[in-house]
Amino acid sequence: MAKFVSVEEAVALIPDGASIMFGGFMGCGSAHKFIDALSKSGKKDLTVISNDASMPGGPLGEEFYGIAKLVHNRQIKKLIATHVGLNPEVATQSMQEGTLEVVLIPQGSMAEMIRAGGSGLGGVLTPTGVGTIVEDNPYCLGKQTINGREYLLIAPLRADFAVIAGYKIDKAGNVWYKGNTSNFNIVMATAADTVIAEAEVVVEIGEIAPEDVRTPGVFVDYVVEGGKYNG
Amino acid sequence: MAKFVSVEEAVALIPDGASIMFGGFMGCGSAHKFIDALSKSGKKDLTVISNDASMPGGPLGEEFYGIAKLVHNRQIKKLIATHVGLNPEVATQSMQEGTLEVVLIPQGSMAEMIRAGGSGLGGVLTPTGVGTIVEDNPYCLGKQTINGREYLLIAPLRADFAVIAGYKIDKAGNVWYKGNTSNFNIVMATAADTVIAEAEVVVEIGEIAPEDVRTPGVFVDYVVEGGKYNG
Amino acid sequence: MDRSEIKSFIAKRVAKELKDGDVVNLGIGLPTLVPNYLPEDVHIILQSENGIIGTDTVTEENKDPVHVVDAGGSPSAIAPGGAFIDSSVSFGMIRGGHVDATVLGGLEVDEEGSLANWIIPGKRMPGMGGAMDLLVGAKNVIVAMEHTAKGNPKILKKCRLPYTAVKCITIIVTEMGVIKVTDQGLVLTEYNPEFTIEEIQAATEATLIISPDLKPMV
Amino acid sequence: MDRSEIKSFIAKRVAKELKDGDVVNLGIGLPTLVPNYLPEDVHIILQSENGIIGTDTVTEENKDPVHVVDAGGSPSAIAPGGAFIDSSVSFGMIRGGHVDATVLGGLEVDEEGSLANWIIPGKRMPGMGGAMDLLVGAKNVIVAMEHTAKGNPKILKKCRLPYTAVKCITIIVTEMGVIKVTDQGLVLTEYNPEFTIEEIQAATEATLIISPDLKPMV
Repeated sequence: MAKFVSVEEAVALIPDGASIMFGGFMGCGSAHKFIDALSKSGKKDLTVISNDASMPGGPLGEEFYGIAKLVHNRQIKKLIATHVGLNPEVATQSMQEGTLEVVLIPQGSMAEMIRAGGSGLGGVLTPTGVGTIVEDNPYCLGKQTINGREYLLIAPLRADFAVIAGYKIDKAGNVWYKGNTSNFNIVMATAADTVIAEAEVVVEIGEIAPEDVRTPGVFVDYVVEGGKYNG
Repeated sequence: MAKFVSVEEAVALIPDGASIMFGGFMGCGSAHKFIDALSKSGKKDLTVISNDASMPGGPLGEEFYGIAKLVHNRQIKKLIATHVGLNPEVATQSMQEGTLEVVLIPQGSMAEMIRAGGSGLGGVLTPTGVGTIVEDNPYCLGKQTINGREYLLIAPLRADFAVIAGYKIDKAGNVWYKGNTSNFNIVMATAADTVIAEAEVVVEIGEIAPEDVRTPGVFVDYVVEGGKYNG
Repeated sequence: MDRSEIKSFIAKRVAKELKDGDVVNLGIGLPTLVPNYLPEDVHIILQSENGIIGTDTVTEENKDPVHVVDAGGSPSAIAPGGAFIDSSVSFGMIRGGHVDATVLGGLEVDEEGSLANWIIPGKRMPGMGGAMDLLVGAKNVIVAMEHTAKGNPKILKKCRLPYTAVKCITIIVTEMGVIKVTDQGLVLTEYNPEFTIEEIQAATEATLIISPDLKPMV
Repeated sequence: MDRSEIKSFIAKRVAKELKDGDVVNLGIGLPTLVPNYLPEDVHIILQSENGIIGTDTVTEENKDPVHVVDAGGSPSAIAPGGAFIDSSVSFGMIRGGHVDATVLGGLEVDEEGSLANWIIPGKRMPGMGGAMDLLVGAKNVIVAMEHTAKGNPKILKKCRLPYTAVKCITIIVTEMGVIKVTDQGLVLTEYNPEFTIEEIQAATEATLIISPDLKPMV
């Protein structure tokens, strides 16, 4: 059952070298307060699974937005992502300095790999990436022909931690996402040993109708109250 | 885009011999008005994909509930389901009379097969059914060992039609499900050539928040207004 | 003990296997009695595989049989803090190891911890429903059943009926004892003092390993 | 035509490929101009692969850059009747053939209808994002691009850059013409009368099959 903790307590759960999934798409739907605290914590050698590396300039004038803070502070050893082009520091650290390992995965495959990791499936059979260098990806386990069409078999993906962000989270840990912030948060909440969810607003049980819960509280281990995000 | 039609117009879309997915779990979340009209239509030789065959006695005193009406009228030639034990007419027609072919599939596998069919995946790799007679199922394409664990490769499932039922459907075809009526409706809406959705209540655009839409209107071809269901 | 007492006795013992906060899926029949025997400080979350996390007792006020049913198709209800989910999410949750325990009955179990409870060929056509997924996915699989059927052992060397799932059982609780499934075989860890060890073994086709820590069942 | 006119010209022709009610995903750059050229009676639904079905123009009133962004990370908005979905549903929709068309640019395309547009090895590290899924899943893949890059052909016999997807393109629209991908190869179906067929072929490395129904581009 979800335990409500301070952001400092939540960050203290993360050891150096941990693998962490971060929800969010270019910072939209990321756990900004947690990430900010983590970026100041000195935790290092992280393996990060995230759609992207966000970007330096945020929409509210932030110098670094979302996990771009962790990139900038060189806390990430390995980044598994679908797109890193809007954060030039990734290319610097990976291609020039060689201090950051980057594995690129198609976005739809990444969503399915995480879903498979969280739902006990053995892998993903997707037509995406057939005939491309994705076939040489470390997560690509082979190619199979089913009913005359070729598919790549891609491995499930799990992590030690998932750090997700919801708009409303109730006292039972049920999460409701605003706008299109749900993106990777929903699948990531199912695919990690420990799930930390940051709320903009903590609400009473009943304020999210049971039909409108998008991440059930049983998936959430810790809730951090982040407050309404305003940069 | 979703077109609003009468239940008669919707039933007229179905040819004899069509394959139809019906959402619902023991009649909960089934398109009762559509099914009632279909049961009186004389359409025959249907292949039906449904969690179950529902049951004779409904919760509001119905003599036959949900697709039990189609079973009773012998309109189904083949039934792909997870559980048929609560409708004794299935055993009669399949085991005694041999007029109904039944294929049984584990419930979680069926949900994933339909999801795979609707989302362009080549199959499902599930540990469910390993070592059981499910391995002899016509949808089981083989057994694979991935990271030391055995999985069955199960084929995706699609149909000519999906007939789903929502509580609220807005004028753009967006669906909101009440209680646990969403069950198979959500995946089925993605996995058929033509999707017919029955609403208990048709609402204006905006009455379902974009975040709370569970089946987006772009998946729905036809909407039937069924009215609040009261037996 | 009459059959009703036997069922209560088994359910009471199964209740001790559940921890506060556990997400639990209960099969039909005997397993549904288990929550009655939980200590006051143990609160579990009942999952219904057709899409309810946190079922509640049905009352005249919350009853909505058209929109909320349990896995047997009977009216159900949702507890405060619960959530409704669709079938693909529900079975993702089950297969993905997010259900702490499933409690269910068995027709036959065997030395490998395999279970047969879904079909008697030629006799019935029920279907496996969600049972195969639950057995494969739940962290703990607790079989709660009478030790014998009409005097015949149900705990066999090898199941004769078609399997529901192989090598899936964590623990078997009967009116005669508690049996843990281990790599070595079936280990009797607790016994009902109404029976001797010999009587328990005699009612069991599989060979029971007697735990060095064997205790009476309470 | 200057480059801005070229882009408008291409976008205008691409707009004719879209039908009323189509669900369309637009890549960055040129493709975003396409909706400006739709006839009044053609309404399309724009999908953003990071979870919006039915994007709308951002205004001061609807702007919420913290919670609603497009696939480039810029502020977006949702149109009436739209829906927000998560990434697994969004890419299920894309791979499952529920997107009628995707319009995107290309670095190179080839005779087999393959496309390279995501990486120049050693030069940049962008990532494929959702492009590979869109190319494989969308019913129609429309490449909208300038015919050449600095005078060099972009329509090749075989892509030299790493593929984004193979055998995926439906149609290629450039300022010189409209090229359909068929089993026989690349068929020029329309030409811009500012150019001769010889000039178009000269700017194209791949061999163009001239359609018997060749028409001027309008």
